[in-house]
Amino acid sequence: MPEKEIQNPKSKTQNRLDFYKITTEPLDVGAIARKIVPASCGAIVTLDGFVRQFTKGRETEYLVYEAYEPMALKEMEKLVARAHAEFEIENVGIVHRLGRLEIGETSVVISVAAPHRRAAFEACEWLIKELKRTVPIWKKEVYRGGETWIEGAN
Amino acid sequence: MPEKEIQNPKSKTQNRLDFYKITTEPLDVGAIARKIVPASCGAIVTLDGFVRQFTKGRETEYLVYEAYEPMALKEMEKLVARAHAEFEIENVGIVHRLGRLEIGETSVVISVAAPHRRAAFEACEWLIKELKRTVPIWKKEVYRGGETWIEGAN
Amino acid sequence: MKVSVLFFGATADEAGTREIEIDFADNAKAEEVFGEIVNKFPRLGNHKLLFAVNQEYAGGDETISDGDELAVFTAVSGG
Amino acid sequence: MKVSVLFFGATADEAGTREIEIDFADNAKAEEVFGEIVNKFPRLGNHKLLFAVNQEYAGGDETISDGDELAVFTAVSGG
Repeated sequence: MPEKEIQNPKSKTQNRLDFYKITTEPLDVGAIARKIVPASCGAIVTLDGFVRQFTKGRETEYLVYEAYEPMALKEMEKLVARAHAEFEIENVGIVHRLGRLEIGETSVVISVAAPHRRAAFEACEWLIKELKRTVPIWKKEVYRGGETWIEGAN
Repeated sequence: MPEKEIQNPKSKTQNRLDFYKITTEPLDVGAIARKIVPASCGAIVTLDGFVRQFTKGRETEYLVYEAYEPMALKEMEKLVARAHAEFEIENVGIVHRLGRLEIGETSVVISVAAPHRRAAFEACEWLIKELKRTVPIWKKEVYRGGETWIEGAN
Repeated sequence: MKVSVLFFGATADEAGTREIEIDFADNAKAEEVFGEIVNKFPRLGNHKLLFAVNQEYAGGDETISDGDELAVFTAVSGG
Repeated sequence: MKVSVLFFGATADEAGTREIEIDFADNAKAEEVFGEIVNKFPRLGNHKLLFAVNQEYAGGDETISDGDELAVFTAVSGG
């Protein structure tokens, strides 16, 4: 799967350091956070979601993530625009990984830079909640003796 | 200044992956978050605090951080114990850098791993607030034509 | 008119395909078109489904046009 | 008894030193000892001060013993 990336979109609702991306490559959490550092900000809050070994007592062997890629990027763009409308934040970085992920590997990173850390915490938490609700990405859990596509709650 | 580190303390209030450290070396945000990953958790929330270029309209040239080192480590240990008592979290990593820091360099990283991301967000935000209130570390702001030790609000 | 219909994850497994092309009467409503797709692949009915038209979530009232890209999938589970 | 007193940041600048040793009567209360230190370095009075005894925050009621490590500093500003 080729690496997909849209960076610095020209949309008027986007700030110049925002970026969002889906990729099959491993994610470097620190490097992603650093991409959104503006000189005026003092804090970045980052969520690093990764593959758990146990879910509800069952041992996962690995996960496979799949996306409706063009729609996922559109929904990520909308999310970033909504975050700017709702929170006093400077920049947002969102990267979701696709393909097979082993235990402990990072599946999603969301970083938010803001002048005040309160807004960065709030926006980061809101973004992961909304991403899990709206962005068309699915995970298949593969465990000993079977596999199942996980279906969201909404 | 020698690098200071206390890791895996034997205290009963400490979880085995907790760590806290003060150091004069540059901080690798992703590597710090990764140190606290347990197999049972699915989310890490990380705060990355760094040196702003502008504070209240004044341009900073650089900062110098100084600590009462043994007391700072004791206070960090207490903070971690209190975080475990107050929040449903698995592990905490806190690293504060000392010495001269340039614009954009990371001064403090706090990572919290938890089974549920809500607790990770809450604990991480609480930890930075408490660290800024209790851990004996001070910053001197150096700007064109002067320098001043910043005094906290408490 | 001809539309393409994409399936992902669980819906691709249930349909046994990731993409089909279907013919419909011009100006059909999204809900009719999606209803027909579910009839064609009855195992899709085992799932709570979401629908998209041209990469936007669809409520059902949308008018489908020739060449539109439709998608049928389960509630998302990224993150 | 002899105690060492540490200064950091602004208080080190105001005292012109990072550490001193002072003699006190045995079993002095922390508030008396710290009061004397501020008298010795009056410019410390320009600041809201915090005190520590043996690397723990001190309220003032603590009894100081020979060899204790005292510290005088301003409200912390790490992070």
